[in-house]
Amino acid sequence: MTATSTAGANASPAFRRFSFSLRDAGTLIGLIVIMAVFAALVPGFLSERNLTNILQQSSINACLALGMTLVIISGGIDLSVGPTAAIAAVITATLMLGGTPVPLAILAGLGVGAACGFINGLLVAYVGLQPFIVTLGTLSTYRAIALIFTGGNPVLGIPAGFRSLFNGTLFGLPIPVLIVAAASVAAWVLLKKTPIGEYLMAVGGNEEAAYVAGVPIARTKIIAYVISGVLAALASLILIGRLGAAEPILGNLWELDAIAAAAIGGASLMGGKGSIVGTILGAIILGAMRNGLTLMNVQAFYQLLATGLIILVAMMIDRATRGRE
Amino acid sequence: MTATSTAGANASPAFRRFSFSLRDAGTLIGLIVIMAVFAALVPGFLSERNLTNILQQSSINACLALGMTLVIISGGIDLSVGPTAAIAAVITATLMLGGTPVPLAILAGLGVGAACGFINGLLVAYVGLQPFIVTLGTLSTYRAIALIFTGGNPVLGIPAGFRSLFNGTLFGLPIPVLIVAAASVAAWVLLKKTPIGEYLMAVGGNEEAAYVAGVPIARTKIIAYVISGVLAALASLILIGRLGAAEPILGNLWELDAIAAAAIGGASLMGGKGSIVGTILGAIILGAMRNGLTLMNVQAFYQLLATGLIILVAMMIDRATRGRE
Amino acid sequence: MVPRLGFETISKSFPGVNALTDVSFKVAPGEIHGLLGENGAGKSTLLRILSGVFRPTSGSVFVDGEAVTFRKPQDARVAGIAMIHQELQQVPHLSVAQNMFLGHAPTRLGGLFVSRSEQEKRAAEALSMIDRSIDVSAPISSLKVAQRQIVEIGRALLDKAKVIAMDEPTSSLTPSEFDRLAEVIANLSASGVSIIYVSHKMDEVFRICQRASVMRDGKLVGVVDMKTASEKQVIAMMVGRELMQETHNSFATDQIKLEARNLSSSTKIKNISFSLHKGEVLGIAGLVGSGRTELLRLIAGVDRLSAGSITIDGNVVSPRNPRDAIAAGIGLVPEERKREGIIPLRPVSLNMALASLPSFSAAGIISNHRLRASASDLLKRVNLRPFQLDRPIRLFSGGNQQKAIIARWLAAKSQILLFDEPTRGIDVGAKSEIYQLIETLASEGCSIIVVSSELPDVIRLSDRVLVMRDGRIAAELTGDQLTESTIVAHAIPGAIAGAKPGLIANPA
Amino acid sequence: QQLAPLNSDTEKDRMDWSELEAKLGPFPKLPEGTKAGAVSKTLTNEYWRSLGEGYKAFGKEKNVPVAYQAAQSEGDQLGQLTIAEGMITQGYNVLLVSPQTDSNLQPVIEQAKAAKIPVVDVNDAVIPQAEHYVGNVQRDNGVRVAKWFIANRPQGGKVAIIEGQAGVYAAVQRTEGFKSTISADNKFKVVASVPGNWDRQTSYDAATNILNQYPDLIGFYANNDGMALGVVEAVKAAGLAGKVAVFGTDGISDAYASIKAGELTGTVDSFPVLTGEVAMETALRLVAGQKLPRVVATPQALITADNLSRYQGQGVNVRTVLMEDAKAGK
Ligand SMILES: Nc1ncnc2c1ncn2[C@@H]1O[C@H](COP(=O)(O)OP(=O)(O)OP(=O)(O)O)[C@@H](O)[C@H]1O
Ligand SMILES: Nc1ncnc2c1ncn2[C@@H]1O[C@H](COP(=O)(O)OP(=O)(O)OP(=O)(O)O)[C@@H](O)[C@H]1O
Ligand SMILES: [Mg+2]
Ligand SMILES: [Mg+2]
Repeated sequence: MTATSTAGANASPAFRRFSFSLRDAGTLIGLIVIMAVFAALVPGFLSERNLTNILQQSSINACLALGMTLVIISGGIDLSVGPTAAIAAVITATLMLGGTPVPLAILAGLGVGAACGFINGLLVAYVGLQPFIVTLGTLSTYRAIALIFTGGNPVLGIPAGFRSLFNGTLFGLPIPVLIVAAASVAAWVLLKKTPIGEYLMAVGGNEEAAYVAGVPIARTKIIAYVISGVLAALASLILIGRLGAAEPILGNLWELDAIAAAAIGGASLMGGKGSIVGTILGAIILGAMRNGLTLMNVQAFYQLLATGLIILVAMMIDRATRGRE
Repeated sequence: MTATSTAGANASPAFRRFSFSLRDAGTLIGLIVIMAVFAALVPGFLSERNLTNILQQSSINACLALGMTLVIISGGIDLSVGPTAAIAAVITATLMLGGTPVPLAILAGLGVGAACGFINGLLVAYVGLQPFIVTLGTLSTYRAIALIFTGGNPVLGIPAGFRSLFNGTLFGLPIPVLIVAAASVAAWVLLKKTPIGEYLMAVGGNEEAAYVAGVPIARTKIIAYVISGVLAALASLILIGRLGAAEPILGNLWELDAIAAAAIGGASLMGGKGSIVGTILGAIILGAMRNGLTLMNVQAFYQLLATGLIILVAMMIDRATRGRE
Repeated sequence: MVPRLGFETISKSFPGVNALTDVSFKVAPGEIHGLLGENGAGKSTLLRILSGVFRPTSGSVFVDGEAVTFRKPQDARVAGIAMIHQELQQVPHLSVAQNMFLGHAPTRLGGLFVSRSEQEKRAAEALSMIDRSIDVSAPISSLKVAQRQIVEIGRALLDKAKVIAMDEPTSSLTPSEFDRLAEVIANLSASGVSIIYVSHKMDEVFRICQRASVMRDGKLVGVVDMKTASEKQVIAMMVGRELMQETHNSFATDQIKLEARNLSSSTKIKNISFSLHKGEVLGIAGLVGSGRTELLRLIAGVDRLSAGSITIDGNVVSPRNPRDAIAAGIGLVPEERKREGIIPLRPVSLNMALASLPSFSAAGIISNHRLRASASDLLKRVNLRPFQLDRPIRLFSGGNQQKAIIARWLAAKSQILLFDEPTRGIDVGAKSEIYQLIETLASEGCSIIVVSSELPDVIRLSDRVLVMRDGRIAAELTGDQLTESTIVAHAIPGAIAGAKPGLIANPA
Repeated sequence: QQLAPLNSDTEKDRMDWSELEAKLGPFPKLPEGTKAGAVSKTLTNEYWRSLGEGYKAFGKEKNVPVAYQAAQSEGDQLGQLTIAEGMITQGYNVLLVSPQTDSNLQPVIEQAKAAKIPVVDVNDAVIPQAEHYVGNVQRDNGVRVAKWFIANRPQGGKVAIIEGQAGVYAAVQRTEGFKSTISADNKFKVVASVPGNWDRQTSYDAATNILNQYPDLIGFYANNDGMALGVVEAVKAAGLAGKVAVFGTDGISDAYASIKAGELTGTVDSFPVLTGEVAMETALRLVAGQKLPRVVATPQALITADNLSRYQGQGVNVRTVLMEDAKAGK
């Protein structure tokens, strides 16, 4: 071994441990650029109120994107988050209307999310179907279940106790933002500090290697989908807290935003790679963009154009900041 | 050389050439099962007229799914087929209304599809972005372009000459079915009999090895997306011929059906694997199911449920017939 | 004494192949047991059964006299069996330490969290037996192949296993690294650990193993005692015939085929110039990391030149991508077969034809007839086994995959062939076949560059050898100068001339 | 204090658009610098663009700037919420919203209340907590078509429904209105009621299948015009043009064109431009401090070839015509 490579080897751990990953820095730059552009174009874009607003508006997508990131890292994808959220929402709401105490109803809702995720996980891990197709199938199936359960009608009259739980502010920040922040920290710890995090990276990065190393492949995949389901349910609780009603058609197209956030944040749909910090930044990029475009009163068609272009540009900036791999 | 292995070598090409692949046989079984179930439940399901109908109704999805299969084999995915179709449709229709001769307008429409695919291909192959994200971005971008181009209005008054081109029957079969059959044969030949087909398999199967072996990676990927774009445009022409109007919102969610057809037919979203015959059977499975459910007058929620379940069941049957790989 | 390990009539069949038929043998505690056989003989399959990756079709495995059934790799590990797999089994975005402890990381707080510090400490400890320079917290993807293979060895040492199965652990290692490993193995053996050692490098097996089982075509041919057996005898058992003792034949002409001038890359290669004659076999030797692979990749257009030019038959070609190089008649047999060589799901015939498909096509349509004729011809020429042209290449053993890749360049009629470690993981039989092939190609007028870490082979095969050091050519050796000791002397900065490779301490 | 959940079709506290002037007096003077914000479902459907034209036209007349935005696609619930929240932040004096679903804009109602900005829910989805709603009676839509069948096809027969997106309020109400009215007459039988998902192609395929199965079908009712136009093509392709009556909903210009061409039998026009004008008038009257009933009902009419010229064409003033209709109690 030459001297150079030894020096390199010594330098790297310190660098790696105490710094932001390079990839996340790229995402951050993307966010800063977008914020700067809007700040220049829209007066009041950087006001504290609007910034809080952006966080609040990004919180639901961020919540979903966290779970999506874990699933993507495990080499899968979860298209069924929206309908999972819908089932959890209508069941939680129905229970509360039926008199179930709020904490129990919340638990039940999260449990439903977990169950939906579990089914996805089973089909992927044990039956061995492709994740895209499994969740494409459950995308329709779960939506149908939510619709059948409610007869297509929204469940109205969510109790005030529940709503205030998700609607207030704490330390000057909206509670949903804090909940999602807490979920992000938990996801980060899970990914970076626990065996399961390593398993997720391993299963997505090289399933065969993970198998011969004795990683419980099936269990790991299932955990990813269950977490995604639970976080989808959590997102739906935040939403019905805000809306005061649970609709069976809630969560339409959520999967695309969540995938976009994870991808902008550096997750590779090939598996084995992804970042919690990056995903959160990705969700905020998308949120800031929508907020800014609205404040600029951009017409819907052009907003759609901007959304498409921003995804492409964000990925190109990303590409440029990290170089070809 | 042992006697056994030599015998094997001699036996196998014949086997390969004259038989259906095992995987396609699995898909065929799936189709037969579904047909049998509906035949038992719906009188007249197997009437010649209804069968023609099923083919006709599957033709658009099949057309898209052909291109999708090639893209998936190359290791990519094309979420932007719907909006690509929409742009091609509104431009073709506008040109025809403006007096452009029908053949020229058709060429222009297909050219627009090719251009959309080319942009996707460039971003994937040269800029090196993830296909899912590229086409998620162009999904919005192209849709926005179609909407801005038309101001959101459908283009009406497609000339009768054009419509009869796509609306008639030939040899007792609807022309769209024949067009798509021709496209399928072309795609099959491309995939099985030409260097490009092998390049698609190689690029999707192991990009780095393909590169070292001198396969033109970028060109191969671009070709896949261009074909997908052209076939999306072709599908849109069939559709506007049938409906007599070109809407900028045409093709919503087409990508999901096309992906489902390809996956049911055995394409792996990991790349390197897929079958034209399987894809066509997959599209017919989905078409037969929609047709059967409508004939049974199944309520909307339950149709949704059935759609989801059928995708899952088809994939499970498929899994069972070919075993774990 | 109860044997540590016993195989009883183990059979394993895959669709279309019987990989193992009734294999039985025993390994004593502390024994170092070699497992020998040609490519595809079934060695890896047997070890994969032992480590719980596969289940045997019939037969049983005994550990300490008791029959065991491993349903998954975890079961085997629990039973005290560790395995070094033939292919690197690593997860790119995890660190070295995480990879080594994959599946059983040390934890704290009741198994909730990975104890990173302990993980890294123990990983470093295990690795320090062989190579101290590896940073255990670096991502595994930043390591070179040789280092990654050392990590695999280190992983097997973590477990305090009763049995360690090593499937070609040294395929990417240098002789000095093998020395370290031999020492480690001897210590393990002394403490009662049984080792099963698979290698195609006969000298290694003879040096460390006490006994060896020899396999051919999935069957056990016999168990030999290394102290009494001769290399020739063992090879004859493996191959089923005697190998000819080859001598060097030169077919080099005066005609310069390829001329490299001042080649530099942005990373390692600095200002390399040399020429290659028609019909010549040019060897390139050097330590791992000296830039040999990179040089070949530059010539083959896989990486870009940052300066310099390549001339073929007097015309400047300087390829910008592999296609340019292929068009100019250059073909590269890459170092990492699995990653850079094969398209796993495609039939072996099409893998072979991949670089020359247009030549099998008329009007854009591939002629199946022509392709099969050529595939049958060329794959027979490289002696593919089993000879099934439509079988996906991933189902072939490594050596046979390599043969198909070589056939790829025969099909492309390449005039300049670059071999990067062409015999890595390849058995003696196939190895001599490949060397024979290289000579034949040279005699037919091909110009050949061979990069190999196996010095005796480089010497026997080459008309001339370039020795690389730190991205430069340190020496050009011909004729009498071509000895292991001179090569090593030039390859290692400051090494004593005349020292034997095995005795040179690792410079790190 | 919580309002009772709104049901726009049955709410008692209501007024017909035609009575606005009569009951509330001439249009009042607005505070200086009044500006109005409007958020609609999508601009991909002509209906919502026409509604916006109505907003803008009335705004222009009263010198009120109007910002009109829409979500990026139909069904984009959170995107629409973001837009509406942005409008509150930006200090519009009144908000007109056409929500994607019954509840996705609920927070806007609450935030607007806190900011003392009146909100008018315009058509289609009904926010239960909305204090003001302007729109037509969705159920009535289906009822009108059913009544046409009962009046014009006295011998009865088989009919089919092409529904909008599953679970959407307007689709459910329209379907229900048609189904219950026509089923009350037992000469008619609804043989199929299947989803068309607001999509022309889906509707075309569904109609083809239904016609295949029931070649003796006498009519289709589709929940919107886009779907109805798809059905028309299916009917033509099946060679049943003229034999099968096809009705749509909304009254988009293509539907009018098709009726003129003798293809589409009819559509229930809900006059989006006029609805927009009425909604804006309602909104601005609220800004001026007037008190209005909770629901202001807007007109609709079944348009067929027979009465088309009355509602569209050279020199027709729809407002006047509809005012006459209202007086006549149609
Ligand atoms: N998963 C599999 N499916 C089908 N066939 C397989 C599989 N794995 C191995 N084989 C076949 O089993 C036979 C034995 O292969 P194995 O890898 O055990 O050989 P080996 O002795 O390790 O060879 P090498 O020296 O090249 O590593 C070969 O013919 C190979 O093609
Ligand atoms: N694509 C690359 N980018 C950056 N560095 C590289 C690249 N390829 C090789 N290197 C570095 O260049 C040096 C030479 O490596 P190379 O693989 O060419 O050595 P080698 O002599 O062929 O050794 P080996 O026997 O392992 O193949 C190494 O330090 C390696 O890390
Ligand atoms: Mg092996
Ligand atoms: Mg090398």
